Amino acid sequence: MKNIWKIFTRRPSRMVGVVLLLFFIVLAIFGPIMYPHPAVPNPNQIYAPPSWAHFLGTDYAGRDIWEQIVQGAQNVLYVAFLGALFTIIIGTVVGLAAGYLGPVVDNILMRITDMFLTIPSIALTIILAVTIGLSNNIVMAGILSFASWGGLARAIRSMVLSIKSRSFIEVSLGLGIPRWRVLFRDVLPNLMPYIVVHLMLALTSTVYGEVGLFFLGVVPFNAANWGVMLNYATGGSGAMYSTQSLMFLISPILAIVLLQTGIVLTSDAVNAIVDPRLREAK
Amino acid sequence: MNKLIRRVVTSLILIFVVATLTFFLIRLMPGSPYEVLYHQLLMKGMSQQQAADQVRSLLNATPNEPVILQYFQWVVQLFHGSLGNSIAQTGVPVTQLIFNALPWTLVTVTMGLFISFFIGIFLGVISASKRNSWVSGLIDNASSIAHAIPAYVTAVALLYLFNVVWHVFPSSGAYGITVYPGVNLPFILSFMYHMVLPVGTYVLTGLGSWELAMKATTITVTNDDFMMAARLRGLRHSTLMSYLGWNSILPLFTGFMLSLGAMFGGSVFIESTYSFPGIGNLFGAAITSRDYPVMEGCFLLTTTTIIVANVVADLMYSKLDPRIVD
Amino acid sequence: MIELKNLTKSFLVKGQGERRRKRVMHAVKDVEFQWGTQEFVAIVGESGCGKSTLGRVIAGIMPPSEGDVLLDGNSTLKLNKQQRREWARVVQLIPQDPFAALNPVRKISSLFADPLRYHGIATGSRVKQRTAELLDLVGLEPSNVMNKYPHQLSGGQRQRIVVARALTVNPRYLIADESVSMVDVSLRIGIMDKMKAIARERELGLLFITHDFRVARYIAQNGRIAVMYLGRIVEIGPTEEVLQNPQHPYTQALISAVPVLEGREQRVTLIEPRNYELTSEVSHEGCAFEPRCPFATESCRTKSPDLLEVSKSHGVACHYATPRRMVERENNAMV
Amino acid sequence: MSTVVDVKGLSVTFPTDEGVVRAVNDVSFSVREGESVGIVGESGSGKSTVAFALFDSVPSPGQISEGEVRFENGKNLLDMSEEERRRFYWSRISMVFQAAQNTLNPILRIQRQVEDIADAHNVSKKDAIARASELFETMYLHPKRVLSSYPHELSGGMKQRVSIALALLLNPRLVVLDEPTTALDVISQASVLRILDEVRRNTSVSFLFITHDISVISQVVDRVLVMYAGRVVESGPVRKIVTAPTHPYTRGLVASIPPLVGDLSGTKSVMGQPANLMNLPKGCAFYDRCEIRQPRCALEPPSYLPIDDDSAVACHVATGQDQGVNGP
Repeated sequence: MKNIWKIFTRRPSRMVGVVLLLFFIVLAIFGPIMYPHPAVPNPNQIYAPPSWAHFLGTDYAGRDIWEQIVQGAQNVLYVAFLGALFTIIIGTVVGLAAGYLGPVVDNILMRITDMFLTIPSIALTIILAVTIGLSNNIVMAGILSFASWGGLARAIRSMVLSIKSRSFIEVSLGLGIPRWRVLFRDVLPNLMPYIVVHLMLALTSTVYGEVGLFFLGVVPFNAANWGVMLNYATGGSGAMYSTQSLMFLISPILAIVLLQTGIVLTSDAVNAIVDPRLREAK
Repeated sequence: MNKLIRRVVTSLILIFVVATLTFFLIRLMPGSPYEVLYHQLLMKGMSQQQAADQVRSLLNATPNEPVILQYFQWVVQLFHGSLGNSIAQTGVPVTQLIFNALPWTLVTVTMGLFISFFIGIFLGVISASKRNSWVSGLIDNASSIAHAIPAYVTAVALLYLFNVVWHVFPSSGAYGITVYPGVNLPFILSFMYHMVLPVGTYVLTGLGSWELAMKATTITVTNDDFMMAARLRGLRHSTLMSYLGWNSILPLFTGFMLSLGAMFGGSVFIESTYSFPGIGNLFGAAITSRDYPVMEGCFLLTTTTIIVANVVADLMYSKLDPRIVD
Repeated sequence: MIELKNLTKSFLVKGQGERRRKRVMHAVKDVEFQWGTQEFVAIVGESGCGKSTLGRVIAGIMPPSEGDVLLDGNSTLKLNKQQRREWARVVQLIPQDPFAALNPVRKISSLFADPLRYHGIATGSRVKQRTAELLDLVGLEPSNVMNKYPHQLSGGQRQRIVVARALTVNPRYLIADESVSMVDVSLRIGIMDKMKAIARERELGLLFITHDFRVARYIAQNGRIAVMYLGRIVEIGPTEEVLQNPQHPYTQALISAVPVLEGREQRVTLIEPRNYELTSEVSHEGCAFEPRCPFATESCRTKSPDLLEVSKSHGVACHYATPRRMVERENNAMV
Repeated sequence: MSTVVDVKGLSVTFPTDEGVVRAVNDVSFSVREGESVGIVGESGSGKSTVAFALFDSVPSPGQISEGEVRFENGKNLLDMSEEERRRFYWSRISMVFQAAQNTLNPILRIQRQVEDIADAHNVSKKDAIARASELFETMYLHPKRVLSSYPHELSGGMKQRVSIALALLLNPRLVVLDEPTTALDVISQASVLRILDEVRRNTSVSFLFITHDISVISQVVDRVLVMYAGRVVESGPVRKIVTAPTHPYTRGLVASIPPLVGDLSGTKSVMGQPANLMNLPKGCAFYDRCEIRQPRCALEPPSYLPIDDDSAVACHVATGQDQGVNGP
């Protein structure tokens, strides 16, 4: 515990990251309670400046921007987290199988992984999103993870191969402990630090992809999302070219930038916490 | 040489597999391109027979035909170098659209790749040499954040600042309306002027991964025994730096694959935002209009580019690093 | 009793240079060997001679490519999964590197609890008690190490823990693969003494794989030494017999190469090999040692020598072993 | 005979979370021209740190806290300028490293690496290549082949011999050898030792040979320093150290080498665990492991005192500082 505190105090940026991330998590959890209904248009309040009533002002239809940001947070974080989780699960399972189940499985899985690594993931995600036609958040998370697990699978595989070459695996097998048990007791714990760090990285790319799909307008606007706001701000509403509507343009941008900053800085802290080199120095 | 042939053959197979998968992916999903056009034509008031004939003549394919037959036709076309015709711009061959768009993207992405690579490794070396100081922390965090911020956000922000607020750079297009494309100075200058914002976006979103990778390899190499040995051998500072530099940069070449993929993918967002007439823009437009043959073509081309670049990077790497004997 | 029948273990390796086809490399080739409980045997050879592979095949970690390992007279070729696991328990391998042999993310107590619990050797509070007994047996203070991670221990302590962990499953045979080479010289004897004492007390067979003739002699003074070269046993016999009267030129070269304590021991020069490096590829049909042997003749190039007895229980695989005499020997301790 | 290097009161400290660790503590010794000196000790004894201190290159975060390192020109290494030191390294003092296989730049041919050394020290490249070829030849290496090879194309034993040749390239006065044979096979080790022995007999170069295994160096050094827990505990001519060691630790080291012939019953281990530098006893650092310890040993550390012309030892019992008991 003392060490963890030290890791945070050594770099204040890490603290900033955790605070930012927590802020958005709180928004995502309590947002639906604060604003259970979609923001109401108000033709008398188009592009109103920030005020006590409208914290971040209003949009082209007179809807409260803050309310939309809060509602968007839930959708963005939920889908992004789910997508990152799927990515981690697929990548870990494929990597473990390839590294642990012998050369035949390894060869087949790595050919497939190579193919997924070669295909441009954003383009594949977009094509999938368009053809499947999004119906719900879980499908969206699945699409986001479908094209992005390759790197993790490759990394996990090479780590498994290197762990397998260390003799403690041989010793455990030699003691008559079954392979699957060795996998969970000896191999997986050594990978956990990397998997945790990669979860954070995967989170940034699923945020990227999810908001991007809405921004491009390739999926139906069936949810309050920062990408939808950004799409309207840069597109039809003409907010780009009007000084009045600056808040409508800046708010989603700021939300995305702050969320990604929060994730990146937190992952720096997580990295320092789980880094085996630091642990050995303890 | 043997290796080159093997790589090329496996790459061709890979391209073919990817193309096949996209073909089936798109055809098996509800709302196939032929049905879409077919229904569009019906909506325009054609009879069923008329619509079917129209689809056949435009897309060179028969709707409601078994997918497997469509696939064979498509393969035959592919080997004749045809990717079918666009639906949105009715009748225009996809290959023509792509070849019009490709040069713009190729130039901007390549420039973005190299500039981000050089800035990235420069920052990486600085961060590694000032390890554990606030400078290194700042560079690392800034790079990771720049990398994590989506390209469309960066693009919108740059466009707003440099076009809307400061009126420094143009908002759209690849060259001014007064110049003629070709090898002439006004065109080249105009192109470069229009290129600044897109390339700048590629650089900002791309350099983070190079910085982090370079920092990691530089630190590893600095701690390698041979660097310590080289110092004790009293080698000149410049020699030490070249030892450090080459040994740190070499492993980064393998990262070309992922980063090229990411850049070509990112071009959808960047070119759409800047209305830059490249592949990304074409792809984005094709998506909006559900122009499946164009989507397919862009996707196939992007994948092929990445595979080719990958082979080149691999060959270069095995030439540069003597440890790769294979 | 463990018997190796014509044991061969080969791997497919990538060729180098022009010929990039995969080729078969024999890590172990036609090894015949018997080893009983209570018997101490040292296997000596350079790195790459196949001695570690041999240990792994005997321990049931790798299947042989050809030949058979007989355990108490029963073939191990057609064992099912469960029986194979049982065999692995009977023969325990103690690896070389005590740093790599312990999972860095698990505490010592958890490392011991796993095999004890899984095989039902101890349950509940008995697990901790049994662990403490084993740690005590190898000369460690249980309370000192039980709740530590491997990286918090010294190399010598780790090596002792590796030995103790091998004993959790009550094996009848121990194979030690260079088990003291990564430990400081000053601590090696202590660990070897412990292993000898445990093996003697529990009537275990002890097979010690090493590159160091001093270690080999210390472990197997009243046992046997087998010298391996490129997968083959080239000389085998009672320890003192092999050391006093080495017949194979490779054995002679190895003994000559042992650094001596100037002033306490006399330098022993038997022969100098022609090459100082192990040339792992033998292209011809003849004796594997031929490229390095100063006595090699044409027949060494064409015909591989069999392991034949030169005297009772002393076997040598060399066409010229018997008639040739060593260069010079003065081997009296001077202390 | 002139002195090549003179080390006085050298201490190296490492700051850690739990306080400052003295990896090397008040070490003094000198090496004369043409002399070969061995430093023996177990891991953590500070022997390698001494080697790197001679180059003022103690691994970070360690630093030389006290003492001086003077070379033959009388100049303190620690006072030299950066550029002066650079020119000094390798031309006057060079090193063969423990993991020699990793000390060559993996992406350059050996020839280029020889040329880089020549360039750094203003030697003509042609001369350097000629000298390297000559050295390779004496080390049973094929000069042309080795020069045109990349490091990964050479075996471990060959790389070790290449790095010894590189250490001798500029005819330095002192070569520091840090466990140069530990990673080698027995036969390879024997050939490297013989080469080193030939070099020291045929040239006036001095060796400082660092190892944990006294049996390895007894044939190639004249004098031995035994280190324990950062201090020198005994020094003397190698023959004397091997046959009649004085300090109980040295005795233990020698006794832990099983003989190849004759009685094995005298072979025994030094008891206990290597000293923990984080937690040294108040008196003699060897107290916990010592078989002849006296009450006084627990209370004050012994001084390092000469016992005759060419030997010194740090032990209350051996130097008779403890009345009534003499070393057996």
